[in-house]
This record gives sequence, structure tokens and C-alpha cells, in this order.
Amino acid sequence: MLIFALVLHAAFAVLLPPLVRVLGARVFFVASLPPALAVLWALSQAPRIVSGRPISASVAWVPALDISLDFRVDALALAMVVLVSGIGAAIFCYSVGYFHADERGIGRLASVMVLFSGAMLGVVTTDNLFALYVFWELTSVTSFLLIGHDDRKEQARRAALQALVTTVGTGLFMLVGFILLGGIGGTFRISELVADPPTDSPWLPVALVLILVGAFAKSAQAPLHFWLPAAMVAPTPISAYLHAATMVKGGVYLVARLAPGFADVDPWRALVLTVGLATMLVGGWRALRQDDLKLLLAYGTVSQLGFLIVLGGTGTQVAAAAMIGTLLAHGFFKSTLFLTVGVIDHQTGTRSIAALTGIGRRMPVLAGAGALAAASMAGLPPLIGFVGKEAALEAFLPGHVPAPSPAAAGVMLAGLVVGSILTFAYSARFVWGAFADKETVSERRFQSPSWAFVTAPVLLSAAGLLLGVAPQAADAVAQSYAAPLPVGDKPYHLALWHGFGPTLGLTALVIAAGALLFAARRTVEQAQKALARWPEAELGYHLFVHAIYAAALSVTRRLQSGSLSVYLGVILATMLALPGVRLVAALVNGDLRLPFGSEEFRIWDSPLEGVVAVVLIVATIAVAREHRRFPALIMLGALGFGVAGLFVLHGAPDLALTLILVETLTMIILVFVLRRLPSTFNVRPNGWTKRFTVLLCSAAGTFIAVTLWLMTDARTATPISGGFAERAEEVGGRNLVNVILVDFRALDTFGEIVVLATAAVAVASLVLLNRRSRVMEQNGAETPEENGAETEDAKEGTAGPRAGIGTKEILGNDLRPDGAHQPNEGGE
Amino acid sequence: MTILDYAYTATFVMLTLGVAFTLFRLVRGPSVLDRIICLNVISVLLVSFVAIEVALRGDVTYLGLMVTIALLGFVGPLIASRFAERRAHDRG
Amino acid sequence: MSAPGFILVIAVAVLYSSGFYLLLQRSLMRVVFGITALGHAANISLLLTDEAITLPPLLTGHEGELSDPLPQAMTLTAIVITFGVTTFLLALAYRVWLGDGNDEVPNDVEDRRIKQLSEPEDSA
Amino acid sequence: MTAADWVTAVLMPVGALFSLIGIIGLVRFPTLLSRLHAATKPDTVGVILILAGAAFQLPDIRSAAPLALVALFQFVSVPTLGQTLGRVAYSRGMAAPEHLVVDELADALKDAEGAEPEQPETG
Amino acid sequence: MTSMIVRAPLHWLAAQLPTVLWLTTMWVLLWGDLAIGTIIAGAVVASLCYAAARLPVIPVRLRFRPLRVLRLASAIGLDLLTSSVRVAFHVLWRPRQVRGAIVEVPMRTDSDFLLAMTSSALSLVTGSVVIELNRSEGVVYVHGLPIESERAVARLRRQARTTEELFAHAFGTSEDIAKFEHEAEGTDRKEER
Amino acid sequence: MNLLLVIPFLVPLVGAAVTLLLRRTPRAQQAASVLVLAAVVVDAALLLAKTAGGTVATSQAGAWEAPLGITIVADALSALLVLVSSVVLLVVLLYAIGQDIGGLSRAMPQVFHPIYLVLTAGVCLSFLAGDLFNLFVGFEVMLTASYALITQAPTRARVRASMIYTVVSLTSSILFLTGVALVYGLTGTVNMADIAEKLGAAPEELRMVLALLFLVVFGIKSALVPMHFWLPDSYPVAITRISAIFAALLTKVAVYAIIRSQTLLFGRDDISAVLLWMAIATMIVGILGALVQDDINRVVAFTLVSHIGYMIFGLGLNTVAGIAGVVIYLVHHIVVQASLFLVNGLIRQYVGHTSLRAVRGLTTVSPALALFFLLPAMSLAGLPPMSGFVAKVALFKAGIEAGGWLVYLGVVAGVLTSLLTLMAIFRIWVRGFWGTPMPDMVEARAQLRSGSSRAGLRFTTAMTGVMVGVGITVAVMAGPLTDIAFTAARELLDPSAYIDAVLQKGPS
Ligand code: NA
Ligand code: NA
Repeated sequence: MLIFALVLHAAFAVLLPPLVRVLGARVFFVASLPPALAVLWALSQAPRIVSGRPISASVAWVPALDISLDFRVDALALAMVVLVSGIGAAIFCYSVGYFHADERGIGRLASVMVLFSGAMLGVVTTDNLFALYVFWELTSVTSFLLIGHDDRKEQARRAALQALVTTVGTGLFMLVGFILLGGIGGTFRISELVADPPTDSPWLPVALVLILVGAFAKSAQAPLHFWLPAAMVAPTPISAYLHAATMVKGGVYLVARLAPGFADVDPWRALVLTVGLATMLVGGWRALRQDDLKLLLAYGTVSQLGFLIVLGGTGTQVAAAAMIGTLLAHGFFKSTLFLTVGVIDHQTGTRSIAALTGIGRRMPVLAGAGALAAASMAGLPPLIGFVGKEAALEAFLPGHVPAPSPAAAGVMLAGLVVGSILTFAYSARFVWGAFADKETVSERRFQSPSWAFVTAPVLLSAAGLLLGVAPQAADAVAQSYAAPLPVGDKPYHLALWHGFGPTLGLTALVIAAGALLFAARRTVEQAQKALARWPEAELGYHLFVHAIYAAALSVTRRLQSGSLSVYLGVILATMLALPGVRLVAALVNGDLRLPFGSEEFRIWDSPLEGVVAVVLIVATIAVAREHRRFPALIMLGALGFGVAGLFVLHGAPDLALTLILVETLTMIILVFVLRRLPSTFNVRPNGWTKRFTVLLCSAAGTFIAVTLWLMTDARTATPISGGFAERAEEVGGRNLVNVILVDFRALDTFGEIVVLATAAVAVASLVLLNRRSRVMEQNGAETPEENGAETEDAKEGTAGPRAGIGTKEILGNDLRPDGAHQPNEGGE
Repeated sequence: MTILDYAYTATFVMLTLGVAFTLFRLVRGPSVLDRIICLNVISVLLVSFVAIEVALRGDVTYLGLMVTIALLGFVGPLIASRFAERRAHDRG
Repeated sequence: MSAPGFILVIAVAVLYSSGFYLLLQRSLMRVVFGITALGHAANISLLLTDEAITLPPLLTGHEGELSDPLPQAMTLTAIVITFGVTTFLLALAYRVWLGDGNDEVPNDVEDRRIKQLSEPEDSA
Repeated sequence: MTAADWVTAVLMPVGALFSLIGIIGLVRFPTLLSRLHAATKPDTVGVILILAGAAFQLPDIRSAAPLALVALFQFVSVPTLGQTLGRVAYSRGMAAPEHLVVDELADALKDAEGAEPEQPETG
Repeated sequence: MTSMIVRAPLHWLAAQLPTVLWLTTMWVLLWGDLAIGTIIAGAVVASLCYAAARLPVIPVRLRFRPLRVLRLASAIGLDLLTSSVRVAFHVLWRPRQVRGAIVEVPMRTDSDFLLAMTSSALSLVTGSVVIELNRSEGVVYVHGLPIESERAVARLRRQARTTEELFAHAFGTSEDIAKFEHEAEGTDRKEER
Repeated sequence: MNLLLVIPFLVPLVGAAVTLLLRRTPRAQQAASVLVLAAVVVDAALLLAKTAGGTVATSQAGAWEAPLGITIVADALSALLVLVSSVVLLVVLLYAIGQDIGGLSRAMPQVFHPIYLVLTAGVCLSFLAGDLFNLFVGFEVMLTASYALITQAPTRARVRASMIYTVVSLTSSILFLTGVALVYGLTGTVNMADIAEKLGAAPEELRMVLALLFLVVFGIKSALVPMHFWLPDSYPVAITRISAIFAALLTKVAVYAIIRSQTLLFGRDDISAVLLWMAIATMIVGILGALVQDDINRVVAFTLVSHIGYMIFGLGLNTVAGIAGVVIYLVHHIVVQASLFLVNGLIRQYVGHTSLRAVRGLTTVSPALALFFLLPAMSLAGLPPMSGFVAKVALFKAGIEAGGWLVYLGVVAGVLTSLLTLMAIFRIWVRGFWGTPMPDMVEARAQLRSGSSRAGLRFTTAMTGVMVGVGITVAVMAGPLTDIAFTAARELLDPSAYIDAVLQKGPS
């Protein structure tokens, strides 16, 4: 069923775009079906899951690499499914009202959103590290596409890429961490790893840190949080769904998923608690000064995510329960708030606190829902937010918990209280900013939203209330999830009322201080402005990207010279550096010995060899030194005769014969080409470059010759050709070379003929056929598609690729002030 | 060593000297025409060398080769000289 | 006894060196010369894997040691292949001449453009 | 030493000597045209003598046929090449008048130029 | 030239057929076997060489007189030998002072074939190289070496004409000879005068 | 004679002759080409079915037993590569036919078809050669065809590019031939199995020199840093069908040759460190190059260089898992490079060129185009669930299993490269596919829609889709693919079965 739900998401993603023509924006109703189905199914299975019998399913994909789509829905997964699919379904319905029917790319949007929904469902239900990564990165990519939905805005493109690079980049760390973890754990099933963590491996901390980096970035933990506020350029339903309710919870989920097994492994807890707390405080502080409601919520989300990371990563029962409560709470209230802002924005055209007034009066239902959600965020009873926060404070009460040291717990508790105060303050600020009547602001004209548009926020905020009033449902999930964790003094349950105790006192403190902070909002704002602005985290990203591009440019412009001779020189140098150095080293070490002085050493086997060698040497050097084409050609001919002589000498008349034939043909062709070219080569001046070239080439040539000498000297086995003589008798041939060519190695000969024929066709098409097209051109029979090189050559850089669409027009003058050439101009 | 062997050696030595002188002219030039002549001479020398080989071995294997060298050994220089002629023409 | 005489080792070294040197020149014609020289060098290398003074590999009943026919067969194939490819290169030189009026291998245009950049085009 | 051996022993060194002297001429003669003479004529004689010498070492007369063919080629190639090279050398002004007793071609060309502005047809 | 091949290969081939055939025969002769492959390869090579060398088109129209040919051959052989010796002598003896001459030799035959043969032979013998052949006027310009005096010039001219005569008698058709002898009379008379 | 083994190169060669004869009847010519390639695909599938389990199929050409005659060998690796290559060749051929139908290309079909089939034969022969010299011949057949192809529709830029390409390839060929001479000098044989046996007796140092020399020889063709410079200067300039095939196959043939030579012939891990260093350099230098390019084709070409580094990295691990990773990566990369170059070709068709400075808003111009770019782009960046992800995981996993500081450095380089690939390839997306399309582009698109080339355009787009579909199929079939890859890797690391099969030592 789960797999069916996933497949259904994918299928709908394909189906939706064509449906847009028929349904318009109502296509989102259709889109809500798969998540709705998923959440209904999950809820129907809830009793069984909560009772400790998770649902499993599996699809093999790449078993040899342990990549397999294993699914396992336990309590934590159940909570996440409810969030992901439940909120998803609601937001899809909301989108029907939010998007206009003529919105650009609405089909694509719906499709990608459903894909995201499916991917997120996969993230939270899979039990295989690789499968988790698969779905994880699918959410990154879909998020990228959704942030960049309004791709004509520079800001949107930039934010999308930034989010993608950050999350996928850190995701790579996570992937390596996964591979390490699975490698040392001997399995890639998460449940097995958590149940039996490979704690004795020295690599475990490394793996965990890598994984946490990925999780932190996904959940926008400081200092990697910068991408999330920037991502708010996306349409509000997307912000609400991905960047508040679900995707950003991925990191939290992963931390919570692994905490039961790994929370006690250093440096897990230290890392999670520090980063989480810092994020909570930074986010809360920044939220206090935002004017854009959406940004206010975004920073609030950052803060809340820090809070959740702290809770999920601590690895105690109480913290775990608190995490479940807060997770659900945040999902519901934050999506509500975003949707509320969406409605306000949609109707009034602004999200600026400074421009809004009277909204509460004009849209009371919406305001009610928003206020309720904000209350939950602020941690007021009887909402689920309150339940969660109570549990969170309880989790760090000194002495109550076994895991963090008492001192650390004290610090954490203080931090959480401060964070909660900030949260209360910005929650209040939100309600005031969105709904209050402000005298200084003039009221705007706008229409009331349709009921369908408001339904989703109302329902979602109601869910928060419902869960708060009846926390048993959440508690059941929490207990089921927390069961394997170390127990404190006494079992803890999510509930509205735990009696008078330190936590209630702290809550009171939070409310009081928060209210004070809200009341003093002017002062706070001024204080924030007055404080020296600390470096924005985003700056780090920009520096990173700039460094990459700068490095890329400086490396590439130095290496990629564009000069063929340099390329070939480097190739020769590489040959010297690899086998060359190896050979020299072996010679120096005495592992190899040149045949000097051995019995094998001979100047020549026949004085004739000396004659031939001298011819070869003199002719070759002459060719190389000659800078006039024609004399060089003659020397080359002499060289050919020299080689032929060597062939004769070495008992290879057939070779000599063929060579002379080929040489003659080459000379004929050369002459034909040569007669068109200038009589001398452009010779580079003598200088260190030339000297270096000579040195390099001599070294390369010497290397090969010496290697040949050594190889032939070291031959151990007799050549296989002994067999040919006997076999040749069978075939009836007397010339062994011929027999080999036409019989033993006929395939080579065949290949040789193919090469020759192909070269002939190539030459013909290069020389003859194009000549014809030149004639055509002269006759004025010019069609842009068929004409050959000549017209195009003339127009290089501006040549129109086809059908009258000139590159010039496309590129425009301003884009190419220098008239730079297109390397591949001319299309096909 | 028989007289014949001495004859071969003498022939060989003289031809080798010939090769040396030809190479000298080939490299020195000065004109391309000199080089073309040298190219032809080299091919003729090659024929001569092969002829010694044939005589030494009393073997008919190389005869075909000799004909080829004689034929093609002059085609190359001929083409080159035709080309030189054309060049001269173009310039003049 | 299959290692060649020293003078031929030197000849091979010179052939390869000069071939490489020609290859590194800008004129395509010299590159062709280089390829030809290198082709000779490689063919000689193949042939030098066998004893020097031997009879042609013919089953004529003559006394004496026959040459190893396999390197010869391979050389023969290689000669023809090198010829075909060289011819193509010459045709290419002809084309270059048609376009540029010379036979030089110019530097890549796009590389040149990038070389002249002082700042990366996309630095966020 | 058979009679054939004796013939070979005489012909070959003599041929080689011709060749060598011709080649020395190639080095020593001052003008291109004279070098052309030196390189072609004695060389031809030399190679033919050598070929003849080789022919006497062959098992039968039939197998000497290709040697005759080689000689024939030599007869064809030397004039053809000589003529072309001579013409080129002359037209390039490499005939070196100081080494010529008379140059009737130059006279003819001068006459032709004077009479009608048309060059004698070449080839 | 190539363009000609491309434009009308068949026509071109037909025109050159005899020469190509001759070259092919040579090829087959040198390979020593009459296999189809050899013949085809020979034809290809011959055509290529022919095309490349741009040999003149020779309309073959001749006779063959064995005795005369023999005489011609021996005469040429002897000439070749003596001229070689002379050149060889000068190679060794003060080569820097050797002088030559370019001599105009009016030819009497109007057969292109005989003209070509003669000029070829002239290049071989008598220390001469034909450097210019004016076919329309039937004049060849011969470079002779060594030439010290006007007398040597005359000798060279005479020798050239003798060679022409030998060729005409060996290979010329009867008309050729007839025409030749007719013209020869005239020239002789001229010389006598 | 095992017919299955010779069909992949014989049938295309026959096809080449036939298509040359049919050059005046385009339809028949196209049909013949398609038929030939389809036959090769079917044959390759059968061959793979036969060898996937670890059987080594051999065929002695001309029935001469192994060291004397030429042996054609297919093990799992060869068969797999023949199959993937032929599929890619077929799809690209169809794309090309679509272009020709629509008059969208200046290529000369009458020459293109025969030479394309020769290229096919060369590629297949290279994969199947069991003889070093025959491998050389296979390479030459392939390369000569590639020289002919890269000059199709020869603009000045293309002639310039083909000069670089041809000369570099020739250099590599000459060195290859030299290598053959050296090997024969040392061992007196050219049969690869035989060489493998006889090299065992050779001095260690000489073996190493040979191994390194062959690394250089094939390294040139597979564009290993620092021998890669020629590739980005030449491939992107060719017409689409050609650059697609070159990028997809030719470098991979060279990588195959590196794998085969370094495992079967020279073996053992002495050379691992060199391979790993080269792999690291290749990955980083290649991808840095990709980041600064302006032309989409050049970006993709630089990523090609970079990702060859991944394959060499896997080979450098010298473990079964590592080499299996290489095999998976090979298959993945063949398909994905072909897809990307075809998409670039579509872009060129739609809007006339592929310069990022002048292409905007392609998603608006053609959503299908955008989808066809996005999927292989994801795959190239190693994003799941595409094949690139599986390949990357296989390599990283093998690396982490193998251990050692250099290997870890390689993994780090791999991770960095992966990220930079993402940046490079999504830079194309953000700059070229997003944004407001330029008016000319919209106009061009509209003209195409109404123009006569419409059918051809649709067909090429569809074929690009098919290629993307092949990529997805690779991802879906990653399970069986990986199994084959592991079989191949085991065979490569323990070549005794290969040697026995070729030299007919035992029951094969
Ligand atoms: Na030998
Ligand atoms: Na390549």
C-alpha cells in the first residue's frame, strides 16, 4: 500500500500537466488525492504501528550495492507521514484558491509539488540509508524547481540555486557518511543500525559528523541556514509546505531517527545541542526585526528547527516525547501561519507589517486561525505547542535526565528558555503585525477571501488545538518512538497538565518575559539596528562560490591554452614523466641494465646497417631542420628510401616494396597540396621555447628507442611465428607474410582495407564534394542549409545557423561587443 | 676470401662512399633541383645495393623489388621536378 | 640476440625525436611530415624485434634463418593505415588552405576568449 | 670461381666506380646542369654494369629478365628527369652563363621576344 | 589535372589507355604472376602514376626494324659509355673549369613519337641533356658537357642529328623515313653550301 | 566461428558498403542503416545473455588457434559495452535521420551513413578484440571513421577542431603502434591472453614501463589530465550527431582499453597510485574547466573529461567493487553524455546556437526540451534516482571499502567534483532554461513550428526523449546491470578464465 501510494504520487505527477487545460487551478484538488490517500492509510494503520508493530515493505533495486527500497513505518514515521501527507493534502486544496488559472506553468508546478510530496513520503518511511538519500535528494531537486518557479525573477533563480547547492552539497557529505556508516555497520538498514550501532569502529564519529552536516543543512541550522529565508521568494503554498512544514523537517527527522542509536557517541550530542541551540537563538533574534511577515515566519522556522534538532538529537525519552509534540505542533502552526500570510498577501498585495492594518477586523476567521496558530507557536495552553514546550523544558531539568551532564543541561535549559522568550515575542509581533489595527497605517482596499481559500488554515490550526486538547494521540506516538531510549526518573507523558512544577514556572517566566519583549518592540528593533551587524551567513556561501569560480577560471585559463603544439608537448612530457621516469629510475637503481658491454652489444649486424642508419639519421634531421616546404619534402622522400633500404636489409622485401609505393603516392599527394601553400613554413625564432622543445622531443625519442632496445634484449619467449611456417604449408602459401595477411590475420588486413576506403571517402568528401558546392555557390544556387564551408567561412562569427535565424540577431551587439567567435557557430 | 668477395667488398665500399656524398649534396642543396637529383641518385644506389644482395644470395626474391624501386624511385623525383617547374612558372 | 645494433637504436631515437619535433610545429604540413617520420619510426621498431640479417620469410628451401614474418605483416598493415590517415590529414590541410590561405593550426578561439577573462563570469 | 664469377667480379666494382665518380661529380661540379650530367650518365652506366654483374650470379637467364626491365627503366627515367630538371634549371636562370660556351636558347628567346611577344611553347 | 580526372574519368582513361596498358604489363611482369588482383592493382598504380606524372600523350604509330634497332642500341650504348667516361674524367680533373653549351638542334622529323625518343636518347648520350623541346618548330635545345669550342658545338649538333636518323630508321614508318630522307637531302645541301 | 561475436563488426561493414551503394536513395539508405544497427543491438543482447553469467565467448577468426590467428573475445564487459554502444548508436542514428528528414543539418547523408557504420564496426571490434594488434586495427577503423565524421559540414571552426582532434589521435595511434612493437619485442606475441602469460616472466621494471606507456597511449584518447586539452576544443564543435557519439563512445572505448590492458596485460596494483593521482587531477581540472565555459556543449565536454576521472579512480582501486563501479559508470556515462549532446543539438535547432550568453528561458520555448535536459543533467550530477547516482555510490562505496589515504583523497575529490558538476550543469539550467526567453528565440521557435522542418524536429525531439528513456532504463535496470558489472570485475581481476578460454586450455 505504501509503495502504491508512492507510485501514485509519481503517476499523478505525470498526469497533472495535461489536466490543467481542463481543470485550471482546480488541478490541485486532483493533486491532493495521493497525499490524502497516504495520510488516511497511515491513520488507519496507526493503532498497529503505535503498538510497536511497524509496517514493512521492500522493493529490490540494486541489491549488489545494498541499494534497496526498504520501507518501515514506525511511530516516528507515522508522525511524519501525518505531517507530510496531511498538511500536503490541505495545502494542495489551499492552492486551488491561491493560484490563478492563468498562472504560468501551473501544470508543472502541480506536478513537481506532487513529486515532492511523494519524495518526502519516501524520506520519512524508508529504512535504507541509500533509499533515504534517494528521496532526500529528490526533495532537494523538487525544492529547487519550486523555489525557482517564478524563474523570470533573478532573485528566484538565485535562491533556488543557492538552496540546491547548499542542500545537495552537504547531502554529499551525508552520502559519504551513510556509506561509511553502512560499511562499518555491515548493513544499510537504518533500523538494524540503530538497534545495533557499530560503536567500536573508530570511523563511526566521522560518519556521524558527515551525516549531521547533511541533516543540519537540510534543516537550515546555523550557519547553513541562509538558504531558507532566501527561499521565501517561492509562492506561499510552497513556502508553507516545503520550507516550513515538511522538507526542512528532513534533517530533524534524520537526527531523531538516528538518535536512539547514536546519541551517546561523541561528538553527536555536543554537536547537536550546540548547533541546535545556536540556531534557535539566532533565528528567534532575527525574526524579531523582520518587517515582511513571510520572512518573520522564515526566521521563526529557523529558530524552531534549531529547537527541534536539540530535542531530536538529545536522545532521552523526555526529549524524544517533546520532539514528537513539537514536531507536530510546528507542522500545523507554521503551515497555518504561512497560509494565513498567503491569504493576506493574495488579497491585499502586501506582506509588510508596516503596510497592513485592520486585517483582523476584515477577515476575522482568518485572524482567528492565525492567532490560534501563533498561540501554539508561542507555547500557550491548551495548544499542542504548549504541550511540546512543557515536555522540552522538562527534558533539560537538571537531575531529571541521565544523558547530558547536569551543567550542560543547565546551560541548555537556560538557552531554551531564552529561545522560548524570543519565540513568544515574535509570535506576538506576528499577530500584532498581521491583524492589529495600526493608526499610523492607512487601510487598503481588498476583497474578502473565498471560503475555500480560508478552509485550509482554519483546519490546520484546528488540528493544533485538537492535538493540544487531546494530547493522548500524540503521546501514544511519542511513547512508541521513545521506548528504546534511556529512561529518566519517571516515565513522562505528553499532557496539558503535569501539576505545579519547575516547568510550569518556567513557562510563566517565558510568557512574562516574552510579553515584555513584545511590548518593548521599538527598543528591540532599535537595539538590533544599533548592534554591529555580524557577518551574514550568506556571505560565506558567496565567498565559497566566488572562490570556486575564481579557481576554475585561473586554472582553466592557465592550462587550456588552445594551442595544439602545447597539447602535444604536454602529452610527450607526460610520457616522459610516467614510463620515462620509471625507466630512468630502474636504470639508475640497477634494476635494468643497458646492453652496453654485454655479449649482446653490437654496433651493427652488418656495415650496411650503418649506411642505412646514417641515411636515416641525416635525412630525418634534415627534414626537421628544413623550413622550406619543398626541400623538406625531398628529404622526406630520401628518408623513405632509407627506410626501404633497412627493410631490404632485414629480410623484408615486401615491406620495402609497399613502402616505396606508398611513399611515392604520398609524395604525389603532398605535391598537389604543397603547390598551393607558401614556400616556407613560418618558423618560430630560436629561443628558450625552441630549445626546450628540442630537448623534450629528444628525450621522448631517446626514451622510446632505449625502451625498444631493452625490450628486445629482454625477450624471454620465442616468438609465436614459429607456428606459421608449418601451417603455411597446409594453406599452400610460400610467402609467410602474404599467408599471414590473407589467412592468419585476414581480419587485420580487412580492417586495413576498411581504413583505406574510409580515408578515401573522407578525402573525397573533404576535397571533391565541397568543390562542387563551391561551384554551386558561384552559380548563385545558394541555400542556407546546403552550402558548404565557403559561404559559412566568410560569415564566421555571424553565420546564421539555419532558416534565416542569424546568430547575429540572436546574440545582439551588446552581448558580443568584441564580436567574439562562437566555437560551434553555424549550427548543424 | 675469393676475388669475388673482394669485388663485392670493393663495390660495397664505393657505393657507401657514394651514399655519403649524395647525402652531403642532399643536405647542402643549394637548390631544390639538386636535392631532387640526389633523391633519384639515392633510389639508384638502393637498386645497386639490392643488386649486390641479389648477387650475393643468387636469389630471385628481390628482383621484383628492384623493378619497383627503379620505377617508383624515379616517379617521386619526377613529380617533384614537375612541381618545381610549376613553381618556377608561377613566379616567372 | 634479438636486440638491434646500437647504431639502429640511435637511428630510431633520432627518428622519433625528429618526428615529435615536427609534430610540435604549427604548420600542418610539418605535422604531416612528423607523422610520416613517426610512422617510419614505429614500423622500424616493429621490424627490429627480429634478428637483423635474415632471409625473407619465404619457404623457398634456401638455407639460413628466416625472418619473423609476423612483425612484417603487422608493419605492412600499419604502413597502409598510416598512409590512409596521412592522406586524410593532407586533405584537411587543403581545406585549411581553402579557408585560411595557409596550413597553420590556429589556437582555439573559445580558449582564447576565456584566457582573456580577468573575472569569472558567474561569481554569485 | 666460375667464369660467371669472374665476370661479376669485374663488372660490379667497375659499375660501382662509375657510380661513385658520377656522385663525386654531383658534389664537385659547380653548376646545376653539370651536376645533372654527372649524376645521370655515369650513374646509369654504373647501375647497368652492376645489374649485369648481378645477372651473372642468377641461376638462369629467365630470372634475369627483371634486371633488364630495371635497366630499361633507367633508360626511360634518366632522360625524362634530366629534361624536366634541365628546363626548370634554365628557366630559373641557373644555367650559369659563365660556364657556357654558347647559349643558343637564350639567343632564340631573345629573337622571339624581339619578333613577337610570345614565349616558345614549353613541354 | 585532378579536375580533369574528376570531370571525365572515362574519357581521360580512354585517351591514355595504351600507355596505361603498357605500364600495367610492366607491373604484371614484375610481379611475375597473372592474377586478377595483380592486374587490377597494376592498372590502378599505372593510372595513378600516369595521372601524377602527366606524361605526354603519345600517339603510337611506328614500325620495328630489328637490325636497325640493334644498331641503334649499340650506338647508344657506346655513346653512353664514352660520354660517361668523359664526364667521369672531368669530375676528377678540374671540375670547376668544365664548360658546357646550350645548342639549338633543328629536328627533321615531324613525328612526335620519334621526336620524343630522340630527345630521350640525346639526354642519355653524348654528354647532353635536352633542356627545351619546341615541338611546333621541331627544335630541341641540348645542353652538352664538356664543350670547349665552337667545333665541339658543331659535333654535338651533328651527333644529335645522327641519333635522330638512327631512330627514324629503327622505328619510323616508311613515310617517316621517306619524308626524313627528303628533308635530310635538303639540309645536307644546306650544310654543303 | 562464433557468429554472435563477428556480427557486431562484420554486419556494419557490409552495411557500410551497402549504404554507400544506396547513396542516391536516401530512404533505402536510412532503412539499411537502421536495420544494420538493430541487428547489432539484437546480437549484442544475445551475446550479453550468453556472457553475463561469467562465460567467456571466443571465436578464432579463420579458425586458426589462438596465438597464431586473431581471437575475438567477449566477456561480460565486452558484451555489455557492445550492447550499450549499439543502442546509443541506433538512437543517435535515428536522431540524425530525423534531422535529415527535416533538412536540419548540413551533414552529407550519402557519406554519413557508410562512415557511421564503419565507426560502429570500429567501436565493436575494439571492444571484442582479443589481440593487441587487432585492437590497434579496431581503433584505427574507429578513428579513421571519426576523422571523416568530425569534418562533416566543414565550417572553418570544424576544420580547425578536426585538425586538433586528428593530430592528437594520430599521435596516440603512433604511440600505440610503438607499444605493440615493444610488447612484441618483449614477448614475441600479440595475443592478449598470451601476452598476459608471457609478461609474467618478463622483468618487473619493463612490465611497469609498458603498463605506464599504454596508460599514456589510451590516456590520450580517453582525455586523462594532463592529456585532455584537445577534447573540449574538438568534440563540442562537431555537428550534434557526431559530438554525441564521440562524447558517448570514443573516450569510453579508450577507457575500456585502459581497463583491459591494465588488468589483463599488466595486472596487479603497482600502478594504482598513478591511476589514482591521474583520476584526481582529471576530476578536478575537468570540472573546473566546465565551470567557466560559455558554450553549453563545452560545459558538457569538460564534464566528460572530469568524469573520466571517476572511471580511472575506480580502476585505481584495483578491487572487484572498484572495477564494477567503473563498469557501471561507463554504461551510465555513455548514455548520459549522448543524451546531453542530443539535447544540446535540439537547443541548437530550436534557437540556433548554444551560447549561454544568448540563450534564456528554454523551459518556455520547449518544456519537453527542458525535461530532456533536466533528467540527464541530474544523472550527470549523480542525483538520485538516476543512473549517475548508482554509479557514484558504487564508486564511493568501493573507495571507502578499499581504504588508504590516497583513496580517501580520491573520494574527497569525487565528492567535490560531484558538487561542482552540479554547479556547472545547473548553471546551464538556471541561465539557459530559466528566465525570459529572448524575442528572437521565441520567433525562431514559432518559425520552426510552422516551417517545413516540423516533422524532422518532432522526430529528433522524440529520439532525444528515447535516449533519455534509455538513461532511465539504465537506472531502473541498475540491479541486473550491477550484477553484470560485478561479474565483469571479477573476470577482469582474475583473468584466468579469459586466458583459458582464449588459449583453449580447459573446457570453456
Ligand atoms: Na629480419
Ligand atoms: Na576520443
